[in-house]
Amino acid sequence: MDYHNFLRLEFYSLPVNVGLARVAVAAFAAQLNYTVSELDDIKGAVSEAVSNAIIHGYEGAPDRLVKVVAMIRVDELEIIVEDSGKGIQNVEEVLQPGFTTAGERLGLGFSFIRSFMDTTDVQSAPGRGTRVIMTKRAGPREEHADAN
Amino acid sequence: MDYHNFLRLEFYSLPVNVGLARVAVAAFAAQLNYTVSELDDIKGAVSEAVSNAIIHGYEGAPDRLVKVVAMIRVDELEIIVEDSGKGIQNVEEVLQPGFTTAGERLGLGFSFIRSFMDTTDVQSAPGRGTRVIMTKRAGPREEHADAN
Amino acid sequence: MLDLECQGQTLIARLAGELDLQVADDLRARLDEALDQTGAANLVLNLEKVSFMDSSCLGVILGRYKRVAGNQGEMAFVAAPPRVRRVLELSGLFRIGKEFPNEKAALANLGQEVG
Amino acid sequence: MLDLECQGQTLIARLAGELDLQVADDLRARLDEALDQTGAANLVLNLEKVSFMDSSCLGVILGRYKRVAGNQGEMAFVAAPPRVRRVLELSGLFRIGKEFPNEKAALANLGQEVG
Ligand SMILES: Nc1ncnc2c1ncn2[C@@H]1O[C@H](COP(=O)(O)OP(=O)(O)O)[C@@H](O)[C@H]1O
Ligand SMILES: Nc1ncnc2c1ncn2[C@@H]1O[C@H](COP(=O)(O)OP(=O)(O)O)[C@@H](O)[C@H]1O
Repeated sequence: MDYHNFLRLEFYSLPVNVGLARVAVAAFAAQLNYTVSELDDIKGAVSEAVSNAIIHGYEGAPDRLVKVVAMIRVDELEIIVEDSGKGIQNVEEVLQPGFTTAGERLGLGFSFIRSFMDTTDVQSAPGRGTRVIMTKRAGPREEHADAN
Repeated sequence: MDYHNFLRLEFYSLPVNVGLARVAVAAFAAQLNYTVSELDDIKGAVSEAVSNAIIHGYEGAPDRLVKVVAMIRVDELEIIVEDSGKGIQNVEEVLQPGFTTAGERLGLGFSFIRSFMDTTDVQSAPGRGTRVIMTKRAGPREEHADAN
Repeated sequence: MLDLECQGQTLIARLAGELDLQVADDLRARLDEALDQTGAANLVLNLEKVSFMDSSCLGVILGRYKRVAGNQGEMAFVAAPPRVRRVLELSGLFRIGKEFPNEKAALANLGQEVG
Repeated sequence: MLDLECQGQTLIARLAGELDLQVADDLRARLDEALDQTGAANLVLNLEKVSFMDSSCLGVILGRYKRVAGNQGEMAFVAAPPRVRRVLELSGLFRIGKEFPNEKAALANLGQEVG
């Protein structure tokens, strides 16, 4: 029997919610057979993508909605982080390590996400928003995974 | 400056997601000045309402959507747990302590929710679903609440 | 979630973690299986390691009580943390079993020698 | 999140908890304020109690490094847990400061007597 699960989160574009998104997605991901270090990677990726939505997408406006979807399909987790903020003109350019448009940032958010996850896709339309789609496969499910 | 925050969760009607909802809402509620015991009350209320949506609302179907909204308005938390399942014929009746329609349950879920929260309202339409609206006020915000 | 030990006529169930809907069916099945296999008359629930309990698992406990009591057995609670005491009190379940600070005291009271 | 102590020419910043966007501005402001007030040349970051760090706070660290280095000071990292080492390595930030197992070793290396 193939295991599927689905979680959608929507929250205000407040910095305090970055930690909330990390906690919720990690609790969801923990249903798969990830190592502690892989769960830390997932937290890291969520943190970068949600921070970007707040800082860059919404430019710090506190009451816009950040959307996060997490889906489990058998042994793979897909995470989508989406904002309907200012969008990205040139996605190729912003993916370069070190590229940043905000003061005292490293320009490494996307590099981190790519290190932490198996696949990363960034879709964006200027003025319409940005969607970051990430996947990460887990180890095979243990026999007793559901038995507690 | 009045503090407002908003969180929406939607997830499959799977028992494993009851804990997820507890964790996420508690992490959200922790932004207010609740005691540990009050946060435990909030976890308890979320657990009862989400379990009811899964067991009674969706009668165990695994792939229906349970919706949870949590809102902070200044020092008050409002939580809404909603399903679009079978609904309740007579809300007055099911609120009675000990009333249950499922085997080996206590019929105390709503009594617990009422003990844990300040206000509880149950809205339901047979065949359309059920919405449980709960509020709980927190202690006044501390001066340095945002500084860490 | 559950560690089981039988001492004479008494089954000791050491519960742990978050006891909610997710574990309720499994908890019920494993307690019933252990009661079947050991033929124990009494049930001691050690709650020391329980971090959360809601009405789904309280229902399982009441169900096991009915089974044990129907067999002239007794039930006892051991070391319930404050949060768990609260829901046991709210639900009235403290009335179905005595409470003890540790397993030894519970076993002594249920007329057992400590093995 | 932050505990500060000045020893001679060196500011020791003991960081703790989840270092993300939520605390980045506050962390920056408090480190700059401490550097202003103490006039310290060097900065030791004790990371032992840090449970999470993402690029928002790594940016703050790089910013403080630039300030300290611009003043001919040095920076050092102390007791980074594995997870924090990982992001320091990924970001290349380990290159901007030496790493030490404890504060004493860091202070000795930065030419300080332990107070
Ligand atoms: N959600 C977003 N909306 C708009 N622009 C974005 C978004 N995410 C990233 N960007 C752009 O991509 C750049 C690089 O992002 P990133 O690699 O995370 O580094 P950093 O956040 O440090 O700038 C950002 O500086 C910004 O210009
Ligand atoms: N979301 C829901 N959808 C349909 N019926 C519900 C829902 N929540 C509660 N009920 C009804 O109300 C009754 C009492 O609920 P509750 O007090 O939580 O006790 P219990 O869950 O132990 O039965 C349930 O047995 C069920 O008939």
